[in-house]
Amino acid sequence: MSLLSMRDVDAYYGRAQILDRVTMHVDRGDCVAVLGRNGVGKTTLINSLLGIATVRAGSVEMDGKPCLKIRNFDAAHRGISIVPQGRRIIGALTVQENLVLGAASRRKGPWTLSAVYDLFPVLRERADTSGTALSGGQQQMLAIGRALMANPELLILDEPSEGLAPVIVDQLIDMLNALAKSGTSILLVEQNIAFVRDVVKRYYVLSKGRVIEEGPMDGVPIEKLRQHIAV
Amino acid sequence: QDIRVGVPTSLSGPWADLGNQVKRAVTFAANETNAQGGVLGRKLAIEYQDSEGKPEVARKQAEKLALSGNKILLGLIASGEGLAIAPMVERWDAIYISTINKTDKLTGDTCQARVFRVNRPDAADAAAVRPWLASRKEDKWAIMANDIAWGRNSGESFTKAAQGLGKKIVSDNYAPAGANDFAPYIQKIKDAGANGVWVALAGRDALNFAQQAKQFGLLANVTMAGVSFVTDSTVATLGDTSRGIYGIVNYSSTLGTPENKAFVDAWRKAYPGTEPTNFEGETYIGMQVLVQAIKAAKSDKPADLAKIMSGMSFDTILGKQVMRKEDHQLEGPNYFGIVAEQGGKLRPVIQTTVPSAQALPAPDPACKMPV
Amino acid sequence: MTHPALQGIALSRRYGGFAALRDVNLSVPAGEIRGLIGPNGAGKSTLIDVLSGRAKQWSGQVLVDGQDIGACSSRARRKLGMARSFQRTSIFPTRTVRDQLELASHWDSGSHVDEVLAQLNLAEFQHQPANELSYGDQRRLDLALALIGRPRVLLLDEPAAGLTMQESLDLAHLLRDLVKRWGITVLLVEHDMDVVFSICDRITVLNLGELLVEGSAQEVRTSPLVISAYLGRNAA
Amino acid sequence: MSGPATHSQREVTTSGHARFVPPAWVLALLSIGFGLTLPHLVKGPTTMTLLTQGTLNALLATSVGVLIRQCGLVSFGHATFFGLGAYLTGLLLKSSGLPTGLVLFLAVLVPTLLGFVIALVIVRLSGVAFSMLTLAVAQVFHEIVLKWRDLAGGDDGLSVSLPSTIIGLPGSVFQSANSMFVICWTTLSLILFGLAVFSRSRMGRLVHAIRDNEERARFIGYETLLPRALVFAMSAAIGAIGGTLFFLYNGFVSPDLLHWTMSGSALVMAIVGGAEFVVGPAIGALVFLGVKDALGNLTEHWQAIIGVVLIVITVGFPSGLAGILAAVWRRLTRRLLGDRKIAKRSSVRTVEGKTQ
Amino acid sequence: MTIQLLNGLVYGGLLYILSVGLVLIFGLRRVVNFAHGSLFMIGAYIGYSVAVYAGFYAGLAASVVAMAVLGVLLDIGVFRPLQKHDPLLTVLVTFGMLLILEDFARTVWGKDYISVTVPPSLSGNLELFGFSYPLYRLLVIVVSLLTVGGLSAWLRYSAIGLYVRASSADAVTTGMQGVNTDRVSAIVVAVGAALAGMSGVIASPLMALSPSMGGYILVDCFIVVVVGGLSSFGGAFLAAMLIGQIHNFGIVYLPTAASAIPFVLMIAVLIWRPNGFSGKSSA
Ligand SMILES: Nc1ncnc2c1ncn2[C@@H]1O[C@H](COP(=O)(O)OP(=O)(O)OP(=O)(O)O)[C@@H](O)[C@H]1O
Ligand SMILES: Nc1ncnc2c1ncn2[C@@H]1O[C@H](COP(=O)(O)OP(=O)(O)OP(=O)(O)O)[C@@H](O)[C@H]1O
Ligand SMILES: [Mg+2]
Ligand SMILES: [Mg+2]
Repeated sequence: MSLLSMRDVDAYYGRAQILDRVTMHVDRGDCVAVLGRNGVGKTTLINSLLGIATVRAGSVEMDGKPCLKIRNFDAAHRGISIVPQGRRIIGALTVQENLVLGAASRRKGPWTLSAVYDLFPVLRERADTSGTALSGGQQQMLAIGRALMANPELLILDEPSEGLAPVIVDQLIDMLNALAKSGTSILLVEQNIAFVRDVVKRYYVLSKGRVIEEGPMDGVPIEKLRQHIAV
Repeated sequence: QDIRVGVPTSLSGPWADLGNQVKRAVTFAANETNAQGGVLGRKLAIEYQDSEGKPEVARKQAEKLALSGNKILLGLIASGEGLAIAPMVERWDAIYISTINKTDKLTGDTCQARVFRVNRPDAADAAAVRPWLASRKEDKWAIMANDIAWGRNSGESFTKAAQGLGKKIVSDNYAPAGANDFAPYIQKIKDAGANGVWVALAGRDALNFAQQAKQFGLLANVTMAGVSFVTDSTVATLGDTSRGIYGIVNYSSTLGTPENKAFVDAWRKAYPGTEPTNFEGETYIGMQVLVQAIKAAKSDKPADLAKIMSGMSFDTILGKQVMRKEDHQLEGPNYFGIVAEQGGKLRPVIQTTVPSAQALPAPDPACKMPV
Repeated sequence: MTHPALQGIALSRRYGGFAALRDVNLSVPAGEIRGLIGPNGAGKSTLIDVLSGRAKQWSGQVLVDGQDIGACSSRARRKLGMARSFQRTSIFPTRTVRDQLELASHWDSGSHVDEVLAQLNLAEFQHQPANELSYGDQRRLDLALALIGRPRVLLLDEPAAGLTMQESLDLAHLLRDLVKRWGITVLLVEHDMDVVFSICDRITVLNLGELLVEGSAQEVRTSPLVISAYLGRNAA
Repeated sequence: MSGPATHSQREVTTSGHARFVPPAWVLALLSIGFGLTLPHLVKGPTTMTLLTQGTLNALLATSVGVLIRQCGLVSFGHATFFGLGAYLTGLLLKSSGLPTGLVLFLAVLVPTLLGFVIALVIVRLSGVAFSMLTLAVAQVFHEIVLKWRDLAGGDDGLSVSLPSTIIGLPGSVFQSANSMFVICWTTLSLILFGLAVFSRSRMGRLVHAIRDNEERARFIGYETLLPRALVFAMSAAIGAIGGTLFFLYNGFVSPDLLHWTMSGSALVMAIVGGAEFVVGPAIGALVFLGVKDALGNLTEHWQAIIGVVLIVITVGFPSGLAGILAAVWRRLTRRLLGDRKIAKRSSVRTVEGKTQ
Repeated sequence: MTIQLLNGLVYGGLLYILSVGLVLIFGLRRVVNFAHGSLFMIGAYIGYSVAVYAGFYAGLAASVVAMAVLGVLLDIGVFRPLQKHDPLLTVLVTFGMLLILEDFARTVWGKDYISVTVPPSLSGNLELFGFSYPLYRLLVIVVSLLTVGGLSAWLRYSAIGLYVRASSADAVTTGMQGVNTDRVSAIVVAVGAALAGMSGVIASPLMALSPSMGGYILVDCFIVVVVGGLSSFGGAFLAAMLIGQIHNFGIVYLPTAASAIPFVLMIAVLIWRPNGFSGKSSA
């Protein structure tokens, strides 16, 4: 059974329709990418899971249970954890407090404060500074670390490689692969195709709010992906 | 057709309790008159509006009342409210009878042909202090007053009176209206070694001060006296705390004139279990004056009323009183009293009566009444 | 002797006890696209802040065309022809795209609002308020605010972040084109190595607030220091 | 008169519909014409008095509103300028012996300059800090007039018998509700027209952009302090004009006029009316006063009812009364002009067929 | 001198207990709660009414509970529906609440002032450093100290403190982490309102009850909150104590300007350190 499945979802911001009958699913241990150019609705897809964008038609299920009217904090308790676009670091809290906040859903698992610090040592160094006093890339690390702190079943990452130095991106690839191996499902929105190819098993291509293409990642030439995204 | 009277008064805001008393007294008087068939065969019709205790609002509401036909106005409380409408009554072709406003200005330099006052002004209160003070042995006085025009005036005239009698003012304190905490003032008064305190605080400020003064043991050790301090409602609220406080009393239900006795009896019937308070008494006098003026003028036109009231003599619950031509101030006695038990109830009891000639200073020459 | 278009001498900046930038020297000749790369937290954005007048406590000298502008406010620097973009998108959220570009152009008809709208693919939402744009579109708007009015010195902080690959490449072409046409000077902070290596004449590498290496694309790409500190497996 | 429409009279709204907005000068002329005819239509002096007072309040609310709309700054102290305008008029008329025209000019000029100087210091702040600062400054002025017994009459207030001619007109013109209403209403209309023009001007758009993102405004080459201080001074001027007219009408002013509760109610009027619209605060003031007056006649519990109305309006119509009017207008014009959607880039938007 | 110092502590302490509720609500909802003074007032009245039958402590308890419930209702009914809008709107709603509550009190308890006496067990004086000082007032100081301690401990050592700070900065993101921001906010507003009620009961033997009593103290609280740094509990405590002392010594040494001094102080502090206080708020 799919961990997450969306069927014929229409999502809106106010009166503007953004998603048009989107159908997709993420299985357990699956690693899925959503691709598409700017403004096609990738972030909206994620927001519709959190109640930030309004779903007016279609169904969303998690673990087979409908979760359309789900509140955003319930999503975390059910094991969905998000690295949001733009990072959304809370500047009123220190780096460490941001991480502790990530564990608010109190799910047990391998990710603890020290595990995250081991992954991104720079965060440990700056543990007591305000979250927004970090450099852009450091904030991205913090956002990823915060999401991991929840020990999610489904990790959603919205353009996680943005602003990260290439070496750190490498590290992130290794980390995501290890995570997927350990059974965590991953939904990845990403522009960096090289990065996507190294991580995911399946992909969806979104265009103007619709899914126009989907399939396994294996063997798809990079040029074809590029063309898709340029649509 | 009814005789229409407009009563803009504080139904909300800091003077809401006084506004309530005004309303009670006006209603009582109107019912009484109407039960006797009204005036000139016409009934009194009263319309109330909330002035919120703010001059601007008072002016607006008075204007509304006057322009919609209630050209006889009374019932405002704060001095500022009275002063705000005084210059307007002529323009509205109305008349204003002040029953509670205390500022001297209203019948002083800003007096108006269409404005009359039946209650005692500040100067009359000041005049009542001297004879009482002369009889006291306390020689070191402190002043505790509101930092507004009324409080300042009272404090200054008390100082003058005290110094004239060879007494010393050892501490003077003016608290902003609405002060919550009087502890620092109380301590200052204690530190200054005063054996008497003159209090010119009103309403909530008076209560807060008295209550806190008691907690700090000030009430027990010094003589307290004041103006607007020992009103019937403060005594009722404070209960035993207020026992033994002296003060100027402008009206008391205990006064022995036959007219007053009749009034108090009728009041007891209308509002069982209560007696008229000082403000209720003063407001009632205003209504008496009004009704008699209408009768005499055989008209309820403001112009006619103003003309006849000037210099007219009225039968009030305080006896016969004349409305002075020069400044439209009703002549009348003033009283000094103490909070004590009478008739099984704690209340301000009158001790000294200061007759009108002594209580009321001569008309202010700055007041130029147009003829 | 001609002065470099943009020059920084002994630039330092501290955040409390933490030195984010230490004695960095930088000199970019007119008409050059200079890449500025380095690990996260190396001090790249801090350097841009110092150059553009955003930083408060800093030391050193900033010169544009040989003129010391260290004492100039950010506003005065813009008047002198210096413009910048922001790593954390900084736009006017409730104003429409067109309105804010007109504002940024100071209503100077010579600054070609329409041209910039077209160059950055923003024409189609010109009447939409900026907060209704997607993230990538907002990033391009941020860049447009810097490009408008033909600045002479352009400081760009990760302009390609959040853009699709195709758009990053378009952006690279656009920059090269602008440099060619207008002779502007660009300091480009970017983690997208395809962009950096394809358009930068020279590249400066920062690490831990200090200058690590400076050289041509080829030199930087093959420098073991840069590979270990920054490029990792991507070094090709 | 709302929204940043330029000369083109069709405006694209968020929902992508065309909206017809008549030019501001047409509305201003209509409004002035309305003001001139109203006294002939309304019977009984009470309504006219109420309308005059309402218009004076509208000026105060507008002065608060312009600061919110243009700068996003919420002042809890604007009664100060209104009150100072009134006090200055009174004091100068009473004791300066200056020609009345000059008195009025000074009564507006001084608070404006004062506003400008204060603004240079305080507009650096924003949010609650700014609001509280305005509150504190206002209370200090309140204390001053309250304590200034010799000149300003302290809490008794200042009442002055007005001269028989004021700027060449008989004094009674200013004291009769019918004529004073026309003066106040015309002033208000002109001010609103000016504000509408201002908000579309370059300066207006700049200030609005500074409200959005001050730092970016600096980085695209603008000075950001002065424009905000100018708007603050402008709003102080509007308040002072209101105060001056207030005094001419009432001949009286008391410190209560400067109290923070006065600023507070002005703020309430501005927001209830819809501070994001030029005319919002004025509408708010008129409606607020009208409702309050009507309720005051009906019940002693007008205060609670006002409270309920306030909550209902804010929760139900967050964009205020003007917002409701705008929505109704949009609907009307859409019906009249036909449903013109602006084609948008994304085809998603045009699948709207199944939206409704 | 010592006594004046104590007087300052009493007033400061009272201000603190009242202001800290304002700080809590502001911190979370970014809303300056104008109804806070009314909660104080209603709390005092409820305490008084219950105390007449069941004694002072029962009155205190009843008031705290009633206000907490009112706080929850306030949060669910008003703050939550408006949370997506400009905080200014919520400020307006609290203004409406103020009007309603005042009218309510006037209707239920009448327009006359009510004076409450110190409970017999707490009346009397305590000898202290050779002075005698009312016992009740000393207790006010003690209670305010306990409140500071209790609140700081609660916010520092329980997870909720972190959640409060986080959701006040960014409720959506905090929610994404699994924090039920609605519940956090209901708790916080309830605690803030309960503190207002508590301070009302504590204040009632010191000042007369009237429907408009909230207004007299609200502005002092604003000053405390602003000088203290808007959402800082420690700051509010220091500010309350400072205002308490300034209030006292202003009256003693500078009586003519005493009522303006707190405002001047507030202006000075804000101009000196605007950033420390303005934060990212926009109410
Ligand atoms: N708050 C909003 N109100 C109205 N429209 C919005 C809002 N946010 C986004 N949109 C619109 O929704 C569409 C999809 O936006 P979304 O953020 O989902 O794009 P995206 O695929 O994530 O793009 P990007 O790669 O730039 O992040 C865009 O056209 C955008 O203009
Ligand atoms: N406001 C601040 N307070 C304290 N430290 C800060 C602040 N801003 C930045 N720093 C620190 O200064 C260092 C340099 O930051 P800067 O933003 O310049 O890095 P960067 O090179 O731009 O990194 P990135 O590529 O991640 O954007 C970082 O370690 C960061 O944590
Ligand atoms: Mg996105
Ligand atoms: Mg950076």
